[in-house]
Amino acid sequence: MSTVTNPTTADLNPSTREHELSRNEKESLPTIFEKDSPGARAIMFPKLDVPKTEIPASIGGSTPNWPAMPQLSVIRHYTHLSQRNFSIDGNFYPLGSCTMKYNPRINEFAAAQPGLAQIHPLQDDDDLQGALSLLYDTRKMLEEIAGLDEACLQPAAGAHGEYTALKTMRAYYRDSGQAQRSVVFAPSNAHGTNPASCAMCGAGAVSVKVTEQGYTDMDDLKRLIDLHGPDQIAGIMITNPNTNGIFDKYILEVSDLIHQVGGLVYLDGANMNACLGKTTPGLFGADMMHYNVHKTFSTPHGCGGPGGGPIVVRDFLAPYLPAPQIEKDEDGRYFLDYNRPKSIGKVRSFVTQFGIMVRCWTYIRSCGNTGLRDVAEQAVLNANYIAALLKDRFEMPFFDPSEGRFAAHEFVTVPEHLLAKGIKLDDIAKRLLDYGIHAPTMHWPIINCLMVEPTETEPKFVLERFARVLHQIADEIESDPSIVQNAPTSTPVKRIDVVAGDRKPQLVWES
Amino acid sequence: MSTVTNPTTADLNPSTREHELSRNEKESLPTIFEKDSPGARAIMFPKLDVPKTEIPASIGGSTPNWPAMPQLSVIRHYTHLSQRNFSIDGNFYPLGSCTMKYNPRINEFAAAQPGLAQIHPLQDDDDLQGALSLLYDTRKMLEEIAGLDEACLQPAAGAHGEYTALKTMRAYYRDSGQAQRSVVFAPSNAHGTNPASCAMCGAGAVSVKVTEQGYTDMDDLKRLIDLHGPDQIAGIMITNPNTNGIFDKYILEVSDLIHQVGGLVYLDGANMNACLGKTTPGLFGADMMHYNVHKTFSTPHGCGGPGGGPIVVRDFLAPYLPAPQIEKDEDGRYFLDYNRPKSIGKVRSFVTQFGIMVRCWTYIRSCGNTGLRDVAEQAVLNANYIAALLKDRFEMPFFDPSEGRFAAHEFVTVPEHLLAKGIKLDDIAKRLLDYGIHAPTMHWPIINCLMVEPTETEPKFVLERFARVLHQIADEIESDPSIVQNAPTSTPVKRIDVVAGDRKPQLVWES
Amino acid sequence: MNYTSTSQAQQQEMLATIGVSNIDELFAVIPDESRLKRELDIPGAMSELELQREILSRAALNTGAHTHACFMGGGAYDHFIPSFIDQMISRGEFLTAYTPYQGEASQGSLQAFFEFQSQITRLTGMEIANASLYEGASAAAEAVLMAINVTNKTGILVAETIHPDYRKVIETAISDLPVELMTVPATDGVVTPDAVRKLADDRTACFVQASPNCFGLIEDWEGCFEALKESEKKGSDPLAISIFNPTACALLKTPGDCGADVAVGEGQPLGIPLSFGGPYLGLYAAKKKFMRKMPGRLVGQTDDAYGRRDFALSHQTREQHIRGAKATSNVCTNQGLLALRATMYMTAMGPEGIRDVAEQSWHKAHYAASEIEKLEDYELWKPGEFFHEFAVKCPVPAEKVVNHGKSMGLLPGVAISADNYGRLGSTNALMIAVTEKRTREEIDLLVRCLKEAKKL
Amino acid sequence: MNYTSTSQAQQQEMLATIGVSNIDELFAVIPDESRLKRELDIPGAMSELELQREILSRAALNTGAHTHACFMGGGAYDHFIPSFIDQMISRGEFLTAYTPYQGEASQGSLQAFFEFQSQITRLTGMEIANASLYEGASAAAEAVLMAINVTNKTGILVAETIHPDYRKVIETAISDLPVELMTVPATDGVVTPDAVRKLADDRTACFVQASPNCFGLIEDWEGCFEALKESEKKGSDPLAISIFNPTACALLKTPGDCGADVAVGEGQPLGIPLSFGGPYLGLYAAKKKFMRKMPGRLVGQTDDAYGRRDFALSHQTREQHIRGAKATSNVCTNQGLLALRATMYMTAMGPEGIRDVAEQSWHKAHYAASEIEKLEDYELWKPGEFFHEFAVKCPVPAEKVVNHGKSMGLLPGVAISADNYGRLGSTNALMIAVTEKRTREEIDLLVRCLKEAKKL
Ligand SMILES: Cc1ncc(COP(=O)(O)O)c(C=O)c1O
Ligand SMILES: Cc1ncc(COP(=O)(O)O)c(C=O)c1O
Repeated sequence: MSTVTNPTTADLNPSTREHELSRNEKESLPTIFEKDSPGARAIMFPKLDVPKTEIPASIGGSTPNWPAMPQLSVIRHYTHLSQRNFSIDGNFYPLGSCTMKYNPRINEFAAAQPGLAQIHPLQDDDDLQGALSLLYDTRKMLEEIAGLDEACLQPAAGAHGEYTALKTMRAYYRDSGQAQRSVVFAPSNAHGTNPASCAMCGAGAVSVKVTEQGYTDMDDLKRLIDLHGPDQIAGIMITNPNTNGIFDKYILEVSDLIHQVGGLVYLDGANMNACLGKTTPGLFGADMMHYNVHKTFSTPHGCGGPGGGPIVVRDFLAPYLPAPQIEKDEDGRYFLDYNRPKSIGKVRSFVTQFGIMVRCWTYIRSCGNTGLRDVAEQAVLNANYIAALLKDRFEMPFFDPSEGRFAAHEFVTVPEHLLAKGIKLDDIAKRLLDYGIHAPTMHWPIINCLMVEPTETEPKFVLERFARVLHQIADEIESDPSIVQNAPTSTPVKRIDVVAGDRKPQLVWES
Repeated sequence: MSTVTNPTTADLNPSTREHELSRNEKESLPTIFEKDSPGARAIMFPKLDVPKTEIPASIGGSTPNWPAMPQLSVIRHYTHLSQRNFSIDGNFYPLGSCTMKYNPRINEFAAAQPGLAQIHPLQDDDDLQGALSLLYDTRKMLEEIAGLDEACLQPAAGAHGEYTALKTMRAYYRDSGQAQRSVVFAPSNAHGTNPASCAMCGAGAVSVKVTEQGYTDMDDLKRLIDLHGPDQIAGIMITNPNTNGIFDKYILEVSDLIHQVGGLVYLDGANMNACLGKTTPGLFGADMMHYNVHKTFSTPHGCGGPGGGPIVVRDFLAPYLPAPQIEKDEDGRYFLDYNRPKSIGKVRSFVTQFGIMVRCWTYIRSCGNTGLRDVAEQAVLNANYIAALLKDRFEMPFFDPSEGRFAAHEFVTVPEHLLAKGIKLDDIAKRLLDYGIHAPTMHWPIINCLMVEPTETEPKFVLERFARVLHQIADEIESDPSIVQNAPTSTPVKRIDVVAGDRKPQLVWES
Repeated sequence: MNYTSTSQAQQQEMLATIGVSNIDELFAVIPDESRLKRELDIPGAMSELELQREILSRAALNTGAHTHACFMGGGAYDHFIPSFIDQMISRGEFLTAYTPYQGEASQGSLQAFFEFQSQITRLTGMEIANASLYEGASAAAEAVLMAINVTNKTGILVAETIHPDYRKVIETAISDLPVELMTVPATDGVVTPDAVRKLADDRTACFVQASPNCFGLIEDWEGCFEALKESEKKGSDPLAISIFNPTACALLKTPGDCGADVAVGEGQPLGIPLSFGGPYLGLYAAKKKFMRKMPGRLVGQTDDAYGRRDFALSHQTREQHIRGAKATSNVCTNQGLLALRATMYMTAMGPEGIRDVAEQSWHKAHYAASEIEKLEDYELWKPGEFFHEFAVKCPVPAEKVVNHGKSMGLLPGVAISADNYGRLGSTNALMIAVTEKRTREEIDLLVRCLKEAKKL
Repeated sequence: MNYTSTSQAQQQEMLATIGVSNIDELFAVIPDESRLKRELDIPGAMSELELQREILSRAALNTGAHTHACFMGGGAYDHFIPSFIDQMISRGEFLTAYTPYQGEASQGSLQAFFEFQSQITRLTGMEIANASLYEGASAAAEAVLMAINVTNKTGILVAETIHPDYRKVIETAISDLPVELMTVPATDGVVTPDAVRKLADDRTACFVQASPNCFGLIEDWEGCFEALKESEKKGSDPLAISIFNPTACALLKTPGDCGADVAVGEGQPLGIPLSFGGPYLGLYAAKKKFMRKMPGRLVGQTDDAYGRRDFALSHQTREQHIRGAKATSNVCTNQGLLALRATMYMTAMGPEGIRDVAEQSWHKAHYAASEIEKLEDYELWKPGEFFHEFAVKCPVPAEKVVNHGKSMGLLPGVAISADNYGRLGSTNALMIAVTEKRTREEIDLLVRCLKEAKKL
């Protein structure tokens, strides 16, 4: 509080000023709890136009407490906060596995239309034919792109999709007298959500080795099937292209093997951007999958969400999907079908992340059939191009054009040669921030790796600049490691002490 | 061009990187002419669905030429540009005479409604009753706030209002057999638009002295009336409170004198923020006036415009106003009245800056009658408060509470004591930028002055911080003038060489 | 329009650098039989002009709160949203940023989430809160899973009166786990402490109770949670899980006031558009002792290399990307932008503003209820206090009232029949929600609608 | 809600610091008889909730291009606007910044205006352009004033076929000046070089000609400007002032191609909503030699203290705040945000995109015209080439067609009667504009509308 109303020296030093921050401000920004304007109101309400009804003391509570602010201060606060973020709109954001592609503004236009943003989830189907038609179209298009039979739009994100699909899988097994099938394989480079989702579904996640070349280790998979017993196998969760940034050469062998023992193949669709129109999960053996529409279909990441995690399954699994399903009758009328007696139930209230599905529809219809294929091609070309520009200096275990081993839409590098100079991977990442480039994904799927995914929407010159910057950082490391060790220097705060934060956790404001 | 596709060292230096700029970037940002992505398209069109008609060679021309960009690059370009601006949303902006108050977002909501933003100016009145009702309300409220009889919403900004009013004035004189009246007085501290508007109307602007205390010099005015001859006097353009930041004590004497010789009093309403609900131009003798709705009524300045300059006049001048007028008939139907035979004609196409008037309506209705008065009171209180906090160190010719001489909604300071240290006024202004505060108005109405207008929407702590910062800058000047002489240091560019720009003008991109 | 921009000539240059002659070589690893050898069976590309047109025409097929005065609730409420939020949230720096893993490049979102967490704790009277989950019902399921994990017990007590969707989501969540769900029955539409006492025993992991409940009624959290805690004597230490409405928290006793261990809720009332049910905002607050067991992201205050305050993701070791199968939850992508909306809403409204919303909703709902009670043949279905939503027993099927309302420019409420409320429903029951947005005129029109519907 | 936030206690502190006891002391200087001693007779304050409601209900009373297929033009055209523009323009850093006098704090707007100026010169084929004037007609008036100033001559030649509003605005502008306006008469709807030749003499200051003109017809700028320049022989050096449509410039000969000295126009087609006629965008481009005589702000490229490129306002000595009565114009506040919209539009569309808009508008307008010509009793009113707007002579009063169209979901065009077109109008004349937004289906509906209207 005192920082707000009393002059302090910090307040008067241009480099630590408190209230009015230019966009070059590198200091802490006061929280809302430090900005009290007593009695201020940013929003007022009309006078009550009905008689009052007393609130019984037995149920009444007190008013919560945080500082009031005038509307101008509210606007400034969030304007200043926004200025302290990297974003796709401001920066190249080559986060592997996150598909940080351009988020088209027509998507936002669509979702904001009053006829879509102001409809209540419990209105009658007949009053929402426009909304339902968009969902139905989306469902059908997602089925087609998957090469599978029936989509469910309920899951709110990829992990939620995994969870929903595993629940569906288990319901199917229960219903078909195979309830004992509870072992789910996942390659050792699987995303953390895969085993975590298994755990939530009471399924044991068993890790399968990955070969040096980055593919599923078939021998290990066979060994594990034998170990657990074929009739215990529920299935495998596999990402393809996988998180090593390559199409799994053995994907058909894997799915055949799992199918042979009666298991199901689940495709983690995080990397569908490399598949669009070139292949479908259905064509490489998947029985179920999720999409991350916030990756593949351009819906914005919004500082962490919302996403959308629709799943698509083969016919025989469809009866177990959550209700309701979006259907269309013979007269072309759209309706929500709650009549799914074998359904696992629900995984959320209402129908879906509607606003996200509207954006997804808009994007898919914008690209169109061949446009989607071109997305995949350009995404893959862009990744390989950067890899080619860097490979002389940044070791890439899974990329070797001379042997015909190419990247999919992303690639992994483990810059051992640079790390040997005594720097940490973090140093490279933080130094990239100084060049206005967001760090790639780090330490996953391999310790000390950078996973780089440029996406298809970045122009060639951005890819080239990124490669040049990484070369320059390599130069810096070779000439004077302290440059990268002290990075970042141009962000609003210096290197953050995450460990300290975890030691003395302060998760809410304490004045 | 080369900066884009070819690596350059500048490109690789974090402090001069070219394409991907973090918000801390302090270097030049490439122009659109330097960002070519050959063949790229940010927007595509549907296939033509009608037969083609050949374009005759005699009239056909070539396609204009500038680089194409993908949508992502377009978004990044304008995002980066925006990050290089100060704004009310990000900064305290105490520009005297500009009334940089908070621009409420409900105003933007209003103007953006399709039912207001997508109506054509030539539609029939009956199809636009909502739009016309807003304009009619606005007209009536502006008349009431002026204490005058009839408003005209046509002028697009304050200067345009002056021009329209002077045209109206001259038409009135012509019509009443006094066409010879062409001398218009304006105090020497008048805004530049006043004499410039006179010139456009073929009226001679004659400057009237201002007293040491900042008021109109009555003796000089009398002298000038005699000099030019009472029957030559068209009127006076006066700003009240005036640009010295004070209510003109002699305003009634001035208007009486002008009226006595048959002239008209024009009120430059730039400073109406200090009058709202406390006084009206009608009450202090004005016959005509303009508003700057982008000042008084909170419509955004938008990097320089658009504004709105509606004028209000006394009854006997109304017949000469531009057509059309917005009227309401007995049945409550709104209509545009073009039937004004004595009208000066038109000063623009169509009716008005409609979107701006919608915002103006929204603001006035938001404040309400007493709320507007409170605006004036708080604006005046805020200005006097800052003046009081600074007066010991910053000379203020027109502010002396001990003698009952207060500021209106703004005040003027001439920091002679600091300038005597060898610094320039500019140095103080530029140093303020380093503290995230926009510079006040400079060198007007007096050479070497700062004119400070905080507006009513700034919370008290912002006013206090501003005063503290100015004291700190005074300290800096006294201890080490080079600090302010080298300012600004925290803006995207260093001190700009304006003179050089004028010497070798480059007004368009040359590649 | 797929937003790529690389020309064919550029592609050729790139291919040459890689050392291949065409793009398909890069896809060579895909087995032939896995290649899609036809075009996708979806329509061709559309221009933005066509998309705008198509979207507007689909949107025009829907009625909703933009065309009708909305008295529908049932978990989604038509509250006032300040105009600035849409504009602020569409700033690219918020809209298009990723999860704030790189703290130095994400101080904006981190600080906003920290403030969000702090506001949610103050609103609910709890000690800590996470930075969002998907939506209310799945947040409730997460709370139950945490309770199982924390207590190692198997008995899941659920008040009969939680919203049927929440119940379904909880049922699905525990369907593969070795636990048992038991319904705590309601009397007159609410659960009594005695009913809880009867079922809580040494196997009890938690008790879940919503207030307002699925009839809009205010439940006795305090009494019920106390009754629950008595089972400690029986050797269990069950968690009291409250499902709250954030607006109600500004007026009524909070979960914290009533001794809740975990408080979950749907954050939609905090400035989030109805949008046909999503994206919404799962709120999750708890006592501090559950910090390391909680699902979802947590932002903490920390320092940078110069010792200056900043913010960073905290306790990531709970999360799936570090802990895999042992994580407290599988959640990864959350509802960040909606949490931002909510914190903007809470900051702009201020506590007094949220209180205004709650009070006006209360008074208007009670005015509506009292006017409806005056109508012949209409009555409040359940006795007991309610907040801003109540069930009416109509003399005709509720559907009839709803349909009549539509013709009058109203969405009169949610018909809670067996279809959506199962055993709890009734063909003639209509749930009516009244927020601060409804005017007396609209309420009076609703009353007329009910009166007329009877005679149809 | 007036957006102030100072509490009474704070006010008291502030008053004490100033040394007064109440706010009215600060207003003491206002003479008693000048004080307003009553409340303003305007309604009381409204909350944002009420304002939203009221605005929506007023907006709902209007039909327009959002409800009807718009074939109206006459100076304002219903073109496609990319969705991102509204979102980008609402960023506070653009919306709430002032005129960029403080260059160091305004590089964003300065660079954008510089790019705008550069694009406008490339679009029009001119050498320099300013950073905006109020709108098209007043820009034309400014051009005439500059011509008077530059040439010191008194003869203002104006083509009969410029839009009547432009003519009125020019008339008003010169009404108090010692100059004379002469109309250059049209033949078949366009002005011929001969007609110009006849009137241009040693007193001629300028000649103003619009293409497309007020009938949508393309004028012979080239021939007419050449004819004008022949008056040089007679001892004058008059300015050729062209009024252009920016969309047409991407397809047809530009003012620069045709030898214009000054080119002015309405920038609304460049991404600016119809908005009942404003705020729009005055475009002003000229030959370089008029740099020091031009009205309006100019942004130039310059350097900072480190020699790095930046942008600053240039040639401010032309402007009123420096030069007062001797300024080139009185303009101060301009249409900055609209110039930003226009440059965003031009950048996003790219030259090819603007060309697409122009071509599609051309083809669709010509398709419409040819279908209408096939109708019995309808004909094009004027011969000659047109761009995207044309006048039709109807067998019935044009009002009748317009009214019939409304019932079909159309705004069929602008009826150009004596009311708005004076001598140039005709009761049966309808101006129809067809932009790229109109579909063949809509055009065919328009044709049906005309056909049916005849029989009503
Ligand atoms: C491979 C993979 N699987 C699953 C997920 C989880 O998806 P979500 O974050 O949408 O829950 C991710 C997200 O990063 C991922 O990369
Ligand atoms: C006193 C005064 N008069 C006139 C004007 C001109 O108004 P506008 O910029 O709206 O044309 C201004 C603007 O700054 C002003 O301060």
